[in-house]
Amino acid sequence: MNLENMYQEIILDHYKHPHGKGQVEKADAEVTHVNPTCGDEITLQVVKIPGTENFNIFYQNQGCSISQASASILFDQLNGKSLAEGEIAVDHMVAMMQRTQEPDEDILGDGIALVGVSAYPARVKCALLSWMAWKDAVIQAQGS
Amino acid sequence: MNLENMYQEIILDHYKHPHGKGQVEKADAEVTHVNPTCGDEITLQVVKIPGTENFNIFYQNQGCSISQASASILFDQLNGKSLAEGEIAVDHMVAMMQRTQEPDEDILGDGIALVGVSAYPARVKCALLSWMAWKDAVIQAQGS
Amino acid sequence: MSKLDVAAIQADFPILSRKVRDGKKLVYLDSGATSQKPKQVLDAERDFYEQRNSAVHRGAHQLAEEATDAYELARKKIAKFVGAQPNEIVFTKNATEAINLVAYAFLNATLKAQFGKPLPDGAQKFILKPGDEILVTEMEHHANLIPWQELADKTEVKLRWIGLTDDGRLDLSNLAQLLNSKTKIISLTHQSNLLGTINDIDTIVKAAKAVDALVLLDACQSVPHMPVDVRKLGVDFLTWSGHKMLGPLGIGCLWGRSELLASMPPFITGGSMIETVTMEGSTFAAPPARFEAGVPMAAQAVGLAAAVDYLSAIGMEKVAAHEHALTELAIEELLQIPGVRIIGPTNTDNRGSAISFVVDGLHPHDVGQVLDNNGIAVRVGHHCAWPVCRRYEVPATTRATFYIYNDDSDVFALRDGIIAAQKFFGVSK
Amino acid sequence: MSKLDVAAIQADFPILSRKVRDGKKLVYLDSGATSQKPKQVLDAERDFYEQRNSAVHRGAHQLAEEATDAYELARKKIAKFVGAQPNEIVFTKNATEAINLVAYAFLNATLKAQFGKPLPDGAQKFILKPGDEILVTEMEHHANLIPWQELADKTEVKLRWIGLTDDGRLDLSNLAQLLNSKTKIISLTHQSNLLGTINDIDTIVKAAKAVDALVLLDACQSVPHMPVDVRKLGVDFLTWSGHKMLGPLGIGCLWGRSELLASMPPFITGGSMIETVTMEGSTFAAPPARFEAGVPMAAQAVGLAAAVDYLSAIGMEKVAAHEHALTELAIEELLQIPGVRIIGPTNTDNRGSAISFVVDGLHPHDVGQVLDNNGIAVRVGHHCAWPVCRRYEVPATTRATFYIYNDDSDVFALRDGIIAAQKFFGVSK
Ligand SMILES: Cc1ncc(COP(=O)(O)O)c(C=O)c1O
Ligand SMILES: Cc1ncc(COP(=O)(O)O)c(C=O)c1O
Repeated sequence: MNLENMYQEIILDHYKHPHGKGQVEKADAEVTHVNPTCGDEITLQVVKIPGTENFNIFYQNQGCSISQASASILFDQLNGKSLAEGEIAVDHMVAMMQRTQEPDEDILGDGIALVGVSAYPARVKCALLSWMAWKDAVIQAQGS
Repeated sequence: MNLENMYQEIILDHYKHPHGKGQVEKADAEVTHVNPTCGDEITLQVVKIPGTENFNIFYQNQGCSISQASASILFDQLNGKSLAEGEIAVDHMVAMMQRTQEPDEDILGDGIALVGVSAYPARVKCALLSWMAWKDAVIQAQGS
Repeated sequence: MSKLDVAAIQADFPILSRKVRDGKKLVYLDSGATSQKPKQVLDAERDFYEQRNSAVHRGAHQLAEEATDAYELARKKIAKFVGAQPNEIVFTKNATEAINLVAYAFLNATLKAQFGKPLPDGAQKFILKPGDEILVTEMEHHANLIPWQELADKTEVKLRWIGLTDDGRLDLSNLAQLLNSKTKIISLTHQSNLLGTINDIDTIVKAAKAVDALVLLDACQSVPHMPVDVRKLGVDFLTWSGHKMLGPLGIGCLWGRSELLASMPPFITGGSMIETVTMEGSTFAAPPARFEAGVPMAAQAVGLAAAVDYLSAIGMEKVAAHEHALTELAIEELLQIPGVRIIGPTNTDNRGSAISFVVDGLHPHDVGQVLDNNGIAVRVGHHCAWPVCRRYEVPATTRATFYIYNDDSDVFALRDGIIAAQKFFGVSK
Repeated sequence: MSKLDVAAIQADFPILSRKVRDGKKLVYLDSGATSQKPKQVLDAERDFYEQRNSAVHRGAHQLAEEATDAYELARKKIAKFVGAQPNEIVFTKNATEAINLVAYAFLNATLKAQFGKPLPDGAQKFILKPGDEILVTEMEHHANLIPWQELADKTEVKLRWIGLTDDGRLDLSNLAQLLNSKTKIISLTHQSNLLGTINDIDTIVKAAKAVDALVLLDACQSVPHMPVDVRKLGVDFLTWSGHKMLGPLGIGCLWGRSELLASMPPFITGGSMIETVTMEGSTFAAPPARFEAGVPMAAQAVGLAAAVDYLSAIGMEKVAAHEHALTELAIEELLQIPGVRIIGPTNTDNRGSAISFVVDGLHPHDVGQVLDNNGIAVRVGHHCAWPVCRRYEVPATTRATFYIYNDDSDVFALRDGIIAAQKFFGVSK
């Protein structure tokens, strides 16, 4: 357990240069999730790609390096993906945080660098915030 | 500290043969006091003796030997007495229970036999129930 | 089933080796009021304070992490003990608060609906209309009576109650009339703390389900003494106290079906139960956090989990069998004393170990005093169930309650003490 | 005034000798969330359980007598500590419950009046009319904000608040407008748990008295840290928690003027708070019993009394002076680090030891993580005072709080840790 494990170079890169931040006027669903203990916040929109089951992602967020890097990674992994595809990644991420699953780069991409967070229970919610928001948004979009 | 100290012969006599129990139709004041932890109860009436500051006492009660004996002793000591006279006895009784005053037979009569109760804090309220009721009733009667 | 090793159990309870009333052995027959605590529980609490004390769910440093883990592990263990899921367990300060929490859910939902304020999905179950009814029984502890009286005083619902039979059971002859389509909730005790009666929850649950009424079971006197499984019982809420089951003072539990908890507005509000807060308004966290405002009693939760471990290691079936045997013996011995009358069932069918009695010619308080003088701690009074005393026309009772650290010799001490009281006051027959 | 012997004090706190994060010395700077407990407090609680554990106010046997005496002696000591009478102190599970108790007194009095139910003499003070107002401030802990928001949601009163100045003080420029003849109560904090600001209670009390409004003072962050005397303050209610002042978890206190407590309807109802009970209705005991339903946290009260003894032996003047010196040093050291900004007063006038700060380019959570990695326990987040973060436009802060077991070396460790965090994330200036 040490700091370098949690804050790997790749995490700090995502934090400083996040991918895919943005906002649209009209989305198929928009959700805001917060981490009430620290105030981390994400507003995430999904827009269906016509003729597919897939969704593009737009988000605005504020929070710590972990929650911001995690959202950037989420964008890389799930932008343009369907619920079925994305859910596998979300479940994998949750399992990795609970230490019931070894990180798999094929599924999580840069997300495997978040594995160090699992040693710090209070930070796990930071890492999962955007992933939970994405799942929530896509389910809402499909429901409507 | 032993049982015989609390339950002196004289206490048990008052308990088995209480003095002055009774009830009138019209009293100058009537109060009901309860000991909520054990359910001991007394309904006490006072009737002013015309042309004096003094009051006769009527009461009905249920409860343990201590509370019943104490009411009987109260009757002996305070029936026909005024607030000024009775208050001295009430204060003395309270002080004896708090062990801040040696029992004085001139003031309390048989009431000095209740001194043993002061060793059992949970029973002190039993001993004081009727005395508090009397004071309350007389103050009400004078107020009206 | 092998018997309890009572001597070994007693050795775990430091207080049992103290002397009372000038050197007398302590015979503790007041576990119905509160149980004693084994050193395992005291050690667990102390270890929390000495190793990981911190405000749970409020920090990210190592102590805060460890304290939070210990608190949530305790919740898991306690949930498992009653067959529940962890997020269905809310920690309160005692059972009384737990019952009030549910009563206030009705009040708060009703008022918020009236003022058009946001409520969780499903809150309709808690919104009271004029003419609605709430049902309790005549054998309730004040903790399960007054909160409902108070609710009725502040709304337009009517409080009704199931009466008692002469032999200390619920009188279910007019249940269908009392538990009807207007009934929002029936709140009743699993085991009477005064009579010892164990109620027939199956019948109640079936009748309640039929009219879509909720069922709250006050399990203060059952969870400590017998196996309790919330799913098997089929009730909607279960409430109990830690201090009656070897746990610390200052902690109680509410179990509720998760969909019900989710549909209830909060009761006590403040920190750690929120989702977002602005000066203009706030939104609330999911249960159990929604109902645990403020820094919680984490050390007590850890202590209670140790109590659960202790009881589980013995086995609740064995605890129940042990108490059953003591109850049988006690009833037999007491009924042999002329002038002694038991208030409550005089057989052991559906009956726990709370034995209330009166002695002809003696006030219960005076009986208790003689027992106390002999080192025997019993409770005297109305036992916070005053209506039961009124029902059986006694001013109060003397009550003995048994637990895992009691044995036959304690029953005999009780019997001898009662006989001594009769002698002392000259009322022997 | 002689200085605190911090080394001797530290030796009384077992947890301070544990190591964190792979062998690092624990530097505990999170006492604002909860304090650590000296062995004197833990011993007192354990002694209660091992020698006199019993349900207080519910029995007549020797253990019950001794437990009741210990509980009431604790009340006496705790009352004396804040200059109060024992029967004006109500024990709750935490400060949050204490504040809710007062908020619910308004709700319950209003509803009972509406339904024509009996209320204690003097209850008018708690009966709300449409248009009445309740006043808080923008620096309140959620515990002193949400209960009032909830009350406003369930009645026809309006919640208003006093804003904050840029330097972290109450903005009293429009006090006369905000605190007016419609104001029933102003509820505010003595010391902000986020900003460290100590409020000018004299001014508030004078203004409140002038319009006959009640004053509740949230003393969670003052009673542990400075001499507090309820009579000198002139407020009507004081609320605080035991766990922030060396006491056990699971106990809080409400002090109220006795005539006010006497005029309030009960909040949580059940056993031991009654006068008489029938199925048809109940009457209630005088305070404090009226507000202490159920078996109370007696062991915790005894533990808190031991904490009071411990603090009194040091002397609260000395505690305050010690913290003042640490605060001064910490402000000085932190302001010397480029990129560090303190949220709250940057001088020590009317200021306690809670120091919140942000570091340019770093999220407070990340700062806290590096500190934690160095063994330094601070709190990160909104500290249950989210509106304060919004007011100063920070997502959260990192907060250090000091107590009697901290010394200069802890301040230097904090400073070095912040500099290390800047280095680690490459944002040093
Ligand atoms: C200023 C202030 N008020 C209220 C509270 C609430 O105290 P508790 O959580 O112990 O109820 C706290 C601490 O959490 C506080 O710092
Ligand atoms: C049946 C029953 N219900 C409720 C209670 C209340 O429990 P507590 O006082 O721990 O809140 C008790 C015990 O006092 C009880 O025996």
